[in-house]
Amino acid sequence: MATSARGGGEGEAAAGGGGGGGAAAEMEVEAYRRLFPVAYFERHLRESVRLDARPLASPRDTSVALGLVGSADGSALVKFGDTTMVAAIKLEVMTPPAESSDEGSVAVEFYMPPICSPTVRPGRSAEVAPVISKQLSDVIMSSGMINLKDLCLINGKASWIAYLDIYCLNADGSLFDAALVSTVAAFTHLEIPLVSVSDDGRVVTVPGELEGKTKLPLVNKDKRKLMLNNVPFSLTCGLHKEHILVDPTAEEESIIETFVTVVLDTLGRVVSVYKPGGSVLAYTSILKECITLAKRRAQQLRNILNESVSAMEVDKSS
Amino acid sequence: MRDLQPSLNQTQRVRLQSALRQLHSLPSSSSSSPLSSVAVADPIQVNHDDNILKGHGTLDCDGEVVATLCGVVERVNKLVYVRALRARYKPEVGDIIVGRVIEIAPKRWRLEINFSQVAVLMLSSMNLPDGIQRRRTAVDELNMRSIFEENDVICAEVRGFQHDGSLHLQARSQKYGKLERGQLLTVPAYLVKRRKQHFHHLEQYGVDLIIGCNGFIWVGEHVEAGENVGMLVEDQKKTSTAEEESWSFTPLETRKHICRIANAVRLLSALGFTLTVEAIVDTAEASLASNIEINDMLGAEFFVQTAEREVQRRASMVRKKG
Amino acid sequence: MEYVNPLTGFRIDGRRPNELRQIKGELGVVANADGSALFEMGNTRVIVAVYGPREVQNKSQQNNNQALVRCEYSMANFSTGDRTRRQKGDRRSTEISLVIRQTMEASILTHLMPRSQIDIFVQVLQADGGTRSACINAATLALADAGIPMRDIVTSCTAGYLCSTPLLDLNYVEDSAGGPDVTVGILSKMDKVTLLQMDAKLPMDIFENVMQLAIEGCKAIANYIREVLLENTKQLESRRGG
Amino acid sequence: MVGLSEGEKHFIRGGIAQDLRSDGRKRLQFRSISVETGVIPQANGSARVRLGATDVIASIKAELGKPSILRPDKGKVSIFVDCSPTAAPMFEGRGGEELSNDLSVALQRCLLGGTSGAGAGIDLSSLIIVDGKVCWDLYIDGLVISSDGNLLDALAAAIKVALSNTGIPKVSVLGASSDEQPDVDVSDEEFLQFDTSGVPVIVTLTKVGRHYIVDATSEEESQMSSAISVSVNRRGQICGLTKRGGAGLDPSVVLDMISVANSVSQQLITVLDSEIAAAEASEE
Amino acid sequence: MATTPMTYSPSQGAERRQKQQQMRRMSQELDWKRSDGRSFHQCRPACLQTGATNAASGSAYAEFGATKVIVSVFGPRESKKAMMYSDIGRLNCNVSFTTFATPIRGQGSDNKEYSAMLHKALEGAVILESFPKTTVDVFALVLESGGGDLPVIISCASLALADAGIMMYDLVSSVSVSCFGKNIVIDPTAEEEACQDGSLMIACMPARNEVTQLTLTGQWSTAKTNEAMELCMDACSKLASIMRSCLKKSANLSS
Repeated sequence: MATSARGGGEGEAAAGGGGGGGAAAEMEVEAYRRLFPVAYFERHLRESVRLDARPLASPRDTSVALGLVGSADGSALVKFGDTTMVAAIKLEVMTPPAESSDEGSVAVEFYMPPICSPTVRPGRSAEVAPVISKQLSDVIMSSGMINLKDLCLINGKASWIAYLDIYCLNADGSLFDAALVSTVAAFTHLEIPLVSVSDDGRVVTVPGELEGKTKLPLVNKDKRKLMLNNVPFSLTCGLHKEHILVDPTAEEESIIETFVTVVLDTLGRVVSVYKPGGSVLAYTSILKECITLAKRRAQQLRNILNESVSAMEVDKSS
Repeated sequence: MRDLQPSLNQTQRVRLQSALRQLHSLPSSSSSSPLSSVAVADPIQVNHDDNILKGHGTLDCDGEVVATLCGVVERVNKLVYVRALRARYKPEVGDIIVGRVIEIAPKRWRLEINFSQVAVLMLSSMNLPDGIQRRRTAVDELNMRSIFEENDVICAEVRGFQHDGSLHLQARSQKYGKLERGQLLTVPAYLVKRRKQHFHHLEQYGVDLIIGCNGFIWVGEHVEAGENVGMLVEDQKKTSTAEEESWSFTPLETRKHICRIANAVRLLSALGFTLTVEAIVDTAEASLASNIEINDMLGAEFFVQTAEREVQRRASMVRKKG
Repeated sequence: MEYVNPLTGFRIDGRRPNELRQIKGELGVVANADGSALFEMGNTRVIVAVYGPREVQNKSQQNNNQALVRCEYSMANFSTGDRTRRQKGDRRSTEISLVIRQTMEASILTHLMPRSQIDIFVQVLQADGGTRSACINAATLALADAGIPMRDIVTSCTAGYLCSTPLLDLNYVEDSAGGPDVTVGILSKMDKVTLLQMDAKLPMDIFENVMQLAIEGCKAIANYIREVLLENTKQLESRRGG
Repeated sequence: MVGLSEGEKHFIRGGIAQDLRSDGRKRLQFRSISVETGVIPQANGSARVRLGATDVIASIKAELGKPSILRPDKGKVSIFVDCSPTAAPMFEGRGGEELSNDLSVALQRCLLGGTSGAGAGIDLSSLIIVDGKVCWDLYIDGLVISSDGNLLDALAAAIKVALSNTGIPKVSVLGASSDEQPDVDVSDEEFLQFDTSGVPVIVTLTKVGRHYIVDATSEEESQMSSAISVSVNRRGQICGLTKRGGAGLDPSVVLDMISVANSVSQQLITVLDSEIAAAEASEE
Repeated sequence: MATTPMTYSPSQGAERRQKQQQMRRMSQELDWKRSDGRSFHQCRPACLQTGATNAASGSAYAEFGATKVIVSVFGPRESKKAMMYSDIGRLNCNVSFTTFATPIRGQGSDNKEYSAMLHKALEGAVILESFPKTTVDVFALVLESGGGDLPVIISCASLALADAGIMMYDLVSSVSVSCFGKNIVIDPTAEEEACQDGSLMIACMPARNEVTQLTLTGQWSTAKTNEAMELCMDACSKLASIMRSCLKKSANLSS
C-alpha cells in the first residue's frame, strides 16, 4: 500500500548484497521487494540494516525551518527524511468563558491534504488525521507546555485563541512525531502582535510603524512571546520480532507488527505512551529501551530546534 | 418537438388559431370521431353483452371500462383500446426503426430507440461486412466495434420480444445498417404512421429520408444500398488535418437539401402534423417556391403558412371523398 | 390576526372560505422531457418534468416486474419570499420527494412497464402555500403528457381551520398562521384518499369537515385537470389528422 | 452529454465550415430568442429567456443588508445559478453542481467588474442607502429549466432583461444617529427603476474547426475545440471574458474572436432591447 | 475542540480598509510606487522546484513573492469514478487552500472555482490520449496566498505534470495583470488585487504560441486588451524558460 516508488533507489544496493548489479539485477530486487515485502524487510533486519540503509536505532535526517508562512503569526516547516509538515499558528481574539476568564485557548487541527499521499483523495479526509489531531491536542494540554493564562488579554473580556493548523505535505511515516516537532517549533516562532482596544471594544492590532504613536492603550506590550515550559518531544519505535526500529518510514509502517510512541517532556518525564493494538506485546524491557531511545532523540530534536532558532536570528540580523 | 415555439405577432396568432380551429372542425378521414377522445380515468362506453376485449390503455374499474391514457378510443371488432398520442414508442414486429448504439455488450449492441427499455441487436442478427453467411467467431466478437461503435446511428427492424422480455432487432438486409453523413431528428412517435415504405430516396434532392416508426428520423446524403460508406468515415478519422477533412464534406447543394428537409420535419413536428414523406416534401417545396431561407422555415410566418396549407390540403381531401 | 373577516366572511386575499385560488395547468413546458407540465395555484407555481419510461440507469435498482419510479424535488433559490440558498437534498425536500413519489406510484400502472424507470423532477418556482399539492397536480399532468398509463387522476389540495372556519387551499400567510392544516390527495374517479397529512390536533367532527372540504377541492382540481388533458388530446388528434 | 456518431459529427463540422448549420443557420446567427418578463411575481424583477430548446429564468431579489467594511459606499451583488434536473436527468442530485458553479463564476466575472467595483455592469454605488450602515443586497438567481446549449448567453440575457424589469422599493431613512444602525422605512408603493444601460450581454463564440459560431446547440457544443465567452456592454467595451477550456488558441485568433463577439453583441443588444419593449408592452 | 467560540482576527476591518483606501488613492495617480518596489511591468522573482513531495508521481513547489504553492500529480492510475468507455484519459484537478493561507483564517476547504479553472488551463496542453481509461490527478495546495494565486498554481501544476512524466504538448505558464485606471501592473500582489479595476489572466503554451486559458474582469478597451495580452504572453515565455531550466536542473541531478 505505502510502497514509495521512488525512495527505493538507494536502499537496494546495500540490501541486495550484490551491490554491483546492473539494470537487470536492480529490476529483480525491485520485483522481489514488491512481491515479498515482509521477507525482503526481514532479510534486511537480520543484517541490522533498514530498507533505506539506516541502522535500526537511527532516526532520519531531521530539519526544522521557522517562519515559512508569512500570513501566520508563527510557523515552521519540519522534515523527517521525506515526511514533511508545515505548522502555522494564527491568533484570534475571543471572549473567554466565565469558568476560565483569565485563560486563552489552543485549537489544534491536523490535516492530510490529497497531495501528501496517493491514498488520500479530495473530499475524503484520511482516517488517521483526526486521530493525530486528538493526540496532539492531548499532548499540548497534558504536557503543560503552554500556560493558557499567558494567552489572556483582558481578564473576562478578551483572550487569545491560538489556531494551530498542521498540514502534512508528504506522508512517509512517523507523522505524529513530525507533527509534534512542528507544533513546538511553530510555538517557538510565534510572535504575538501588539494590540490595543478600539472605541467599540474590539481588540485591534497596532501596526509596527504606529507603535508609540497611537492614542489607544496598548494591551500586551510585554507579552509578545510565549514562554514554553515543558516542551514535549516524541519518538515512535517500530517493534518487529525482536527488533526495535526508530522513526519508521511509511513503507516500514506498512510491514512492522506494532509501534510504541513515547512522549517525554523537558525533564525526561514520560508525558504519554501510546501503543495501538498489534500482535506483539510490548514487554517492560522493550518499553524501557524505547524510553531510552526517546530520551536520546528528544535531546537531538532540542538541539536541532535551537539551531533553527539561532539560524533564524542570524537571518534576521543580516 | 416542443423546442420550436416561434413568437407570433397578433395577426399571425389569429391566423394560426383560425387554422387550428378549422382543422378541428374538419371531419377526420380515419374512422374515429373527435368525440372518442378520452383523458385518463374517463369511462369508455361499451356494450357488455358483446364480450368485448379490453385492449391497451384500458382498465376494468368496478365493472366499468376506463381509460388509463389520454388518447383516442379505437374499436376493432370486439377489441376496444386507447390509441395513445404523446408517449414513448410501442414496438411492433416488423417496424423499421432508427436507433443509437449506447453500449456494446458481449455478442450484442444495445440501442436507444425511444422505448421503455434499450433494444438489443445481436451480432448474429446482423449481416457481416463480408456478406458471407456463417457462424460468428470469437474474432467477429472482438471486432464488433468496427461494425458499430458507441453513438452510431443505425437503421434496423424490430424482430420481437424474447422470452426474458427484452426487445430484439435484426439488420439482416443490405438496406439496414449504419447511417452517416446526415442528421438525426427525434419527433414524438405518434406522428409517424406505419406504412409499407419507410426508406425514401428523394432523387430530386439526392437525399435519403428514413422515417423510423419510433420517431427517430434520419435525413442524410443518399447512399446506394450496400455501398460501404462506413469505410469513408473510418478513413477520415485517421486523416485528421482540416484541409483533408474539408474535401470529404457533404457538398453544399446536397447539404442545403438535407437542411431544408430536416427543417420541414422540425416544423411539421412542432405543429403536430403527421410526418409522411409527402407532407415533408410538400413543405420543403413550398418553402422553395416562396423563396424562404432554410432557417426562416422555423420562423413565425412560415409556421402559420404551413398550418394554413394543411387546412387546404385536408379540406380538398374531404371534398374529393365527398 | 383576522384571517376571515367576521362581517363579510371573506379571507385576506378576498376569497370565500371554500374557494380555490386561481388554478392553471399547462402541458409541454420543457422541450426535451417525455412529459412536462406547469401548475399554478394562485402564486404557487411549479414545473414538473417526466423522463421515461426508459432504461434503468442503475442496474441494481431494476425490477423485473414493474417500473422504478423516482422523484426529486427542488426549490429555486427565489421561490420563497425571503431568499434562501438551499442545499439540495435537505430533509424537507427529501420528505416531499418521498411523498410525491409514493402518491404518484399509487396511480401509475407500474406493472405495465417492467424493467424501466420513470423520473419525476419537480421544480418549485414560487412557493406560496400548498406547494406539495401543486407538485402532485403538476406531476399528474406531466405523467399523462408523457403517455404513462395511470389508474386514475391524482389530485391534491389543502384545507385548514382558522377563525373557527374551515378554509380551502391555504396560501402562505394562512398556512403559517399556525392553525391545523390538512393536505389530501385523492384518486378522483375511484374517490379514494391516497394521501393525508395533518399536523395539529383537531376535534373529530371539525377534522371531518376540513377533510371533506379538501376533498371537494381535490375534485374541483381533478375536473380542471381532466379538461386540460382532454382539450390537449383533442388538439393533438385534430392536428395530427387522418 | 450528447453522444454523436462520427458521421453526425462530421456532418456538423462540415455545415459549420460551409456556413450552413444543421438547422439552416449561418455561423454568426442566433436562434430566435423569446423573452417574457415578470415570471416570478414575488421577486423584484424576473425574466424568462428561450433560445430554441434552451430555457432559463433569472430572478432579482433585493434585501436590506449591511455594506462590507472594506466597501462602505457600495451595495452587494451575488449571482448564483442552478441547473434544474427538469432540464436533464444528469442534473439530478449533485449532478448539476459543477456546471452550475462554472456558470455562476463566469457570470460573476462578466457582470461584477474588478474588485474595486470599477467596470461593473451594475452600479454598486446606486445600491447604498446609508454609507457603511445600510445597503441593498441584490441576489441574482439563474435557473436552467431546459438545456440545449449556450446556457451562459441565455442566462446573461435573462439577467439583463430581469434587471430592466426590476423595481427596488424606495427607502427613507428615519433615525439618523451616527453610530447606531439607522431605522429605515421601505415603501411598498414607490419603486425605483434600475439603471441597466451598463449591463452587458455575453456572447460565446464556439470554435469548431477553423471557424467560430454563436449560440451553439448542445450537439454543436460537443464538437467545440475551444470557446470564448465575452461580455460586452452597449458602448462596445469588454466587461469580462472567460475561455471555456478546450484546446489552445493562437493569441491573434483570440483577438479576432473578441472583435467578432463584440460586433455580434451589438446585434444581440438591439434584439434584446426590442424584446424587452415588446415584453413590457404585453405585460401591461 | 468541540465548541469553537466566536472569534475574530484583530487585524480585520479598519486597518485593512485604511490600507486599501491608501492603495486605491495611490493607484489612481498616474505614477505610484508598488509596495515591494517593483516597476509596473516587472514580475516577482520566481522560485520553482520540482520533486517537492515524493509520495506523488511528480510534484513541484512554487514561490512567487509571498505566494507559495505546492502541487502533486498522481497517476496515471485507475479511475475512481465509473467511466463510460473512452479512448482518452481523464484529468482531475483539485485546488485547496490551507487555513492560514489568507490574512483572515479560512476554512481550508476545496476551491471549486480554481479547480475548474486549473482544469481548463491544463486540458488543452495534456495529451489525454497518452493515458487511455486512466486518471491523472493534479492536486494543488496553496500554503500562502500572496496574490496571483491561480497563475502560480497553473504554472506550478504544469511543472509537476512534467515532473510526473505526463505527456504534454508544451509547458503551460501563466501570468496575470491588474489594471488601475490607465496603468497595467503585472503579477499583482494580494493587496493590489484587492482593489484593482480589472484583471486579465493568461495561461499559455509559449513554444506553440497558444493560449489555453484566458479570463478577464472589469472594463477593457480593445487596445488595452491587446497591450495586456502582449505583456502577459511575453512574461509567460520568460516564465516558461525558467520552468524549463528548473526541469533540466532536476533531470541533471537525477541522472
